[in-house]
Amino acid sequence: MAMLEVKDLEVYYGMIQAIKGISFEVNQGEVIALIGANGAGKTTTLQTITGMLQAKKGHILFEGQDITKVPGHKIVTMGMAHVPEGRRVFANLSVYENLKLGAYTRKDKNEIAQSLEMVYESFPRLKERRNQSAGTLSGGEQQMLAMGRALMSKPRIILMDEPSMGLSPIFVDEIFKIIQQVSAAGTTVLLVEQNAKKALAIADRAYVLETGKIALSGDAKELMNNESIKKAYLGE
Amino acid sequence: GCGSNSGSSSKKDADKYYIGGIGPTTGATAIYGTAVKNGAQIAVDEINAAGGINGKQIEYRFEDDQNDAEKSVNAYNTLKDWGMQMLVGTTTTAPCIAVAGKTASDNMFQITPSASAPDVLSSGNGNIFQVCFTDPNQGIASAQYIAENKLAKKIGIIYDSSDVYSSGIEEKFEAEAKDKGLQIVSKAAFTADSKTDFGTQLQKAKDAGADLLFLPIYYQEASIILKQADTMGYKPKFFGVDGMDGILTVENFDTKLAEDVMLLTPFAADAKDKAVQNFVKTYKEKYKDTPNQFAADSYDAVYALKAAIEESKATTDMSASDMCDALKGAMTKIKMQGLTGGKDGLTWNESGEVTKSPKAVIIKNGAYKAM
Amino acid sequence: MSFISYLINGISLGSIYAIIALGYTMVYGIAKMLNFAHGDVIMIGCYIVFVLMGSFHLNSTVSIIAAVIGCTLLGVVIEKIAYKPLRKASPLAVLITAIGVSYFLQNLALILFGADTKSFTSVVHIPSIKLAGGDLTISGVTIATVISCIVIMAALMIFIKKSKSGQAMLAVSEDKDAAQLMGVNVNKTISLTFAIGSGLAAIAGVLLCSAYPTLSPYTGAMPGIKAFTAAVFGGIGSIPGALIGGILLGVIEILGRAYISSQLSDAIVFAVLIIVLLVKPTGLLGKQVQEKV
Amino acid sequence: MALLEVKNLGISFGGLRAVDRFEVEIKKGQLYGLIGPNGAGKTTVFNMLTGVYKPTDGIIKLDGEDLVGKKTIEINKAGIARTFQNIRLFSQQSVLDNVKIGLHNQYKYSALTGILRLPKYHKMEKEMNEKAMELLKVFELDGKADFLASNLPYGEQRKLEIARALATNPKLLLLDEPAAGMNPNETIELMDTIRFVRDNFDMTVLLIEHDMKLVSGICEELTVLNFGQVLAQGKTKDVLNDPEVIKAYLGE
Amino acid sequence: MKKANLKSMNKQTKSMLITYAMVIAVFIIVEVMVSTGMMSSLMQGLLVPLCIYSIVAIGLNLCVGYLGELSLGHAGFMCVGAFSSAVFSKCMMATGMNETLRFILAILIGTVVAAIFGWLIGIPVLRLRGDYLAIVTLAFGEIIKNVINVMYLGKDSKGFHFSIKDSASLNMEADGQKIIDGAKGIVGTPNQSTFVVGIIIILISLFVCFNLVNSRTGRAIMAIRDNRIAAESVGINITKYKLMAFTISAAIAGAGGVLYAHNLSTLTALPANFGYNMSIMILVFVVLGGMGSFRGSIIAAVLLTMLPEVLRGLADYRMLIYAIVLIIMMLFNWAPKAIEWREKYSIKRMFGKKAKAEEVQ
Ligand SMILES: Nc1ncnc2c1ncn2[C@@H]1O[C@H](COP(=O)(O)OP(=O)(O)OP(=O)(O)O)[C@@H](O)[C@H]1O
Ligand SMILES: Nc1ncnc2c1ncn2[C@@H]1O[C@H](COP(=O)(O)OP(=O)(O)OP(=O)(O)O)[C@@H](O)[C@H]1O
Ligand SMILES: [Mg+2]
Ligand SMILES: [Mg+2]
Repeated sequence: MAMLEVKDLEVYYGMIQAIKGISFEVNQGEVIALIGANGAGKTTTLQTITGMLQAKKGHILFEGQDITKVPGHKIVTMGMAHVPEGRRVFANLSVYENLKLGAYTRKDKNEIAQSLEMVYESFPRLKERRNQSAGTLSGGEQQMLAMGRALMSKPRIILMDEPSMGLSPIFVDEIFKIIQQVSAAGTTVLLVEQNAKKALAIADRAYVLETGKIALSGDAKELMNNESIKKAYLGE
Repeated sequence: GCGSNSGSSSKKDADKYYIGGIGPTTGATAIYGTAVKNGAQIAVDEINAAGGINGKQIEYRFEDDQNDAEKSVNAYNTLKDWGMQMLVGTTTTAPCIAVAGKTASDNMFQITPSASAPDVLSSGNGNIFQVCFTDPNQGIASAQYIAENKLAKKIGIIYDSSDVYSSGIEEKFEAEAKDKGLQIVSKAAFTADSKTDFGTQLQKAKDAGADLLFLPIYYQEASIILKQADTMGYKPKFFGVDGMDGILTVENFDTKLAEDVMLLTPFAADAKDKAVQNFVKTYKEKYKDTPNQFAADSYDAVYALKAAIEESKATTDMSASDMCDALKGAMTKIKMQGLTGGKDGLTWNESGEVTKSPKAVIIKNGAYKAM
Repeated sequence: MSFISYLINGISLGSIYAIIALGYTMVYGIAKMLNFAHGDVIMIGCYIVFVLMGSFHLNSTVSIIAAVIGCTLLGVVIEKIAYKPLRKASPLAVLITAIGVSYFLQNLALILFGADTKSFTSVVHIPSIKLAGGDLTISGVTIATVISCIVIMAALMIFIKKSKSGQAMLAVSEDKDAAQLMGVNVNKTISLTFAIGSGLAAIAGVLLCSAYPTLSPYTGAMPGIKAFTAAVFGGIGSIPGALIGGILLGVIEILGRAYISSQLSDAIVFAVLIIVLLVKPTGLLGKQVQEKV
Repeated sequence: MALLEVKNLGISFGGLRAVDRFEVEIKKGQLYGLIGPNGAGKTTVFNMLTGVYKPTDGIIKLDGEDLVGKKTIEINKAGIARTFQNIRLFSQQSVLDNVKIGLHNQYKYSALTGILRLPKYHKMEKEMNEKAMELLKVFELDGKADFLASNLPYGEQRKLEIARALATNPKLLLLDEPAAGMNPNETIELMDTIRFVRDNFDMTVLLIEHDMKLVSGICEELTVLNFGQVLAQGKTKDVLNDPEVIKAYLGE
Repeated sequence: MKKANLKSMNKQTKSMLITYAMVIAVFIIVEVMVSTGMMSSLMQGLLVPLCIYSIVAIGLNLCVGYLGELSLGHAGFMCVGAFSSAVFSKCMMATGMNETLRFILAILIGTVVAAIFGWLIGIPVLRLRGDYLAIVTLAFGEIIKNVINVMYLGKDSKGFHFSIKDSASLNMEADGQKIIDGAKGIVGTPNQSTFVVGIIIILISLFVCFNLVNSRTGRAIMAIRDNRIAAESVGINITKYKLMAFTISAAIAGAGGVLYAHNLSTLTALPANFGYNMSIMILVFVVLGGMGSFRGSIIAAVLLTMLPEVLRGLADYRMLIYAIVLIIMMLFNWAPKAIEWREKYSIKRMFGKKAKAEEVQ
């Protein structure tokens, strides 16, 4: 059974249909990349999965349970985390408070402290700035915070919306390493990326989204060699 | 009878007198409008039960104006559409002036139970009459009474500067008191927006050594003043005017605090007078409340209308304007006792002003006692 | 001497504003809405106590507890019916709905309890303190109000800083969607905020009516506005700000009334507010929200 | 003479020295890149150049005119326009109107002229529409002139922001991560557009970017910031091969 | 996708023309009904107030809908306009000046004085943001009301006398005439506000607002609303345009105030007519009518002013019902569920493809 299964999903903004019936699945332990041009509907898909948007049609199953109509906060409690587009850090709270909120669904104080240490280890800059209000961080720093905050919930599956956006080249590499580590530690990853090359490099499988429909899917390495993909998304 | 508003159709039954009333029954001053509405209703019911005026029944309808001039005019127009021939109202002063402008141009007969400013009368063309004292009269009468009876040497005043009634009385009282050689040692105002805390005003009076506090205000505020003065340990004499009437009926108010309070009022709900007692009884039965002077004035207003109609022989089929011309003349001829007539009864002069003698009462053991 | 007595009056009035402002600021800070109906919830709380004590002859403690429960429920219900459906709408729409609710409560009270003013019996049984040979009196209500004010403020601050629900409130106040992504139940959190705010309103109401013993359907309106002003004065959203703002406002109002003009006391209060905001655009303790470019 | 001359620029936030002794000279017509690790202070430099932040010390000269202490609008009038790292469009207005707002100081008429719709109003509006459409065409947005700005996809929003900045007729255009959120193909398109703008509008461009393809593709010179200080400066090729830069920023 | 359309010019012009047409049509219908005696006294009495609230709502919409600043003090500007013009009319009544000319001058004076107040208040206030601005405008409104309530102005053979204590301290000669008498306000202003004048002022206000928002100035104002920082970055003078919009908005409210002052024979500054409650009421018109829609403001002002009058039959329950209707209207207008429902059953949908095709165009 797939860990996350999306079936015939359709999503609207008012009268406008953004997602036109897509289906895909993510298996336990996989890294799945979701790529596509601007406005293809990647963000919309992720937001619908975590309950920020409501689906008009179709179903979303998480570990066999239908979560299409489950309120967002419960989905998170079930073990799903989401690094949202545009970072969405709590601007007036400190870095530390942001991270603590990341662990909102968890109870054990010691384990939370451990996770905090791990996040600080992955993102030393955050440790350095732990008392700065998140709103005054630089763009890249905020991106790290958003990522760290999601990891604080110790999710079983993490949805990431363009985690490398606005990061310096050296840190983009770092972020992809972190994603791999996260995956290696047993967390399933659903990754939305503009940086298709790097995403496909670490992904097991990938789906290509075009104007609200899945245009192509398959093994990540194979897709990387697919001519049309190369042309459209890898800039070669 | 049934509620005054329900079942009213604008289709006119030509064989009835149409009397309208206006006042606030919602909003912060709803209490006055409600009293006027109920007082008149009792009079109408009595008259109708006793066979009407000249054998014709009265149709009565009351409209809410929220104590707002503009809404008052709306209420007036609604009543006009309904077929009103004469108006009992409006209850409060500023709206009354606005409506007076309209009744004057429509030549509609208007008798206000309670709008007491002189401007009310001067806004009309002789078509407006008051049942209550005018404010200056009350101020002057109060000052005279205090001076004649040598009630105090040093006087403090607390009044509502945002209220036409209160500031009107205060102004004349102050002038008259000076003439009479009374010493006003403190004068403090409050406004509609801050009428729950009088600590400062009381402190001022206390500091100035006032041994009598003149309170030309309504009883709601007076009840707080009495309570706060008590808490402060300040015990001057209190002297009120007709607005003070009602203080003993404030629900849950400790009437001991009102002991020895003096007031000038044309109406006292526990007067021995039989008419008053009947009225109070009916009112209590019907509205589960003790009537105040507004209710009494409005009751008298309806009876004044009855007297004037009978005097002028105005008929039900007259237009409002004809009716007005007829009643205008009759008003100055009638004389009635009413509930608020005091020892000399009620009479009116051409400008619409009432002549009646105020009673000075003092509260003893939770009841009014003539002084 | 009279100055000190004015000061005491001011603190007494101010601490009542402060308690109301605490509820205001709480709801504003978290739900980001101006709950103009807050003052009217206060009024309902007073009527509950009034009726329970007057008609049912319950003792004051029981009545107060009942009022707190009643107002809490009322707050939650209002939130559910009138505000929750508008969660995604413009804040102005919610403001208008709040005004509708305010009118509704006022007119409901008018019909249920009548227009006439009731005299409210103080529920505070602390004796008043006499100082300076009886020239100065600090009433029991004042003492009770000041103490409850400080206790409530401290409790709220600890609650928000330390408790999990408090953390959730902070998150919701910043970004509802992101809060939900943290696993915070946004609706529940906002309901809780309203519950607390309205419960506080009941306490505020009882103290208000004990200090200024009168009750009518419009009792809550003006104190509501003043408390809103106080909350802004102290920096809206800031809990200690509400306390300081409330007390200062009360003191300024009373001193202005005593020494400048009793008719212009409100104008003076508002003028001071404006001056403070011009110097400190986010109120005395308000956070200057930095918008990073 | 250099168009932009910055000397010894610095700013602190509380205890944090975000930018320190920053210097740069940009010649007219250049395509200049500002790069550096996250939090190095690049956006902060932009904010000081445009008067959003007041530098604690230093000199900023545009065409010889000192800009330190001036307000954002004065600096814009003096000739600097910018885009933002997190897009800031007039989201409730049409694409066309966004550009027309950019033309605000280019085509002036008084409020009264507008209210009374005097002939000048009609003339100016016509010219504005033409000019705005011309600009939109450059970014291939002319077909979407009547869309609401917030309904454009991300990449096009970035382009619209550039078009709006250009509309203010600047001498110097500052772009903060123009390629963020774009896929490689879109980035290539963007590079062409930036070049086109430089050539056809006679523009000088200073841009911040993390996408090395774009930086190496179009920037002629670079400054690298690290912890608020200049780490390297010079020809793009040289800078990108500087071991210090590789270590601090590029990796591998 | 929603379009702001290149036809935008056309669409805006169209909406503008519809609004003008609506106002004029209503005017004609009303005139016909009045002259044929088909209109009740109540409705006739309401005509001027309806104009007044429409005008003030138009003015406030400029401030809230276009400038994006929440003002809770517009009743204050109304108040200023009302009192300044009433003082003028009252003073001139004795001089035998031509009545029409006097009224035109009164309108100008009220409007200009309100504009000056708007400008003066705007300078400090517009530095604030959001709810802070709201409370300060509320505060100004209350101050204005409060101060007017302690103003005493009289005129006698020696000229004007002024006091803020009481009318006795005016020390007037016997021939003196009180003009403003503290809380008692002004009594005896000429009743010159008519429906025709009201309609003319509505049309002028609409003309000013429509043309303003569709001009360079209007775009600048909206740019500030949408994104202040970006507006600055393209060289828009924030203070200037904020102040301009605020001042015009205040001036229009002032014109409404002039009509108010000349509608009834008494003018007092009470909480009910010039307090924050009135400001809020006007805000309700604006929000309910749709921010940015002048036509909506007029319609909402008319409907909501008439509603309590229509509900008179319900006696004391009417204000309760009014509150409920208000809440329901807000929910119906703004709740996402309701919006969805409306879209589903909207007339446009019913007529299906045709309407839709038009929209996609
Ligand atoms: N709030 C909204 N209202 C209306 N349309 C929207 C809204 N958000 C997104 N859309 C539209 O829905 C479609 C999908 O958008 P989405 O944000 O999911 O794309 P994306 O693949 O994440 O693109 P990007 O790479 O730019 O982030 C686009 O056409 C977009 O314009
Ligand atoms: N207003 C502020 N208050 C406090 N610190 C600030 C403020 N603005 C920026 N900083 C800090 O200054 C540093 C530089 O920020 P800046 O935004 O300039 O970085 P940047 O180089 O643009 O980074 P990125 O590439 O991630 O966008 C960061 O560490 C940031 O946290
Ligand atoms: Mg996206
Ligand atoms: Mg940056």
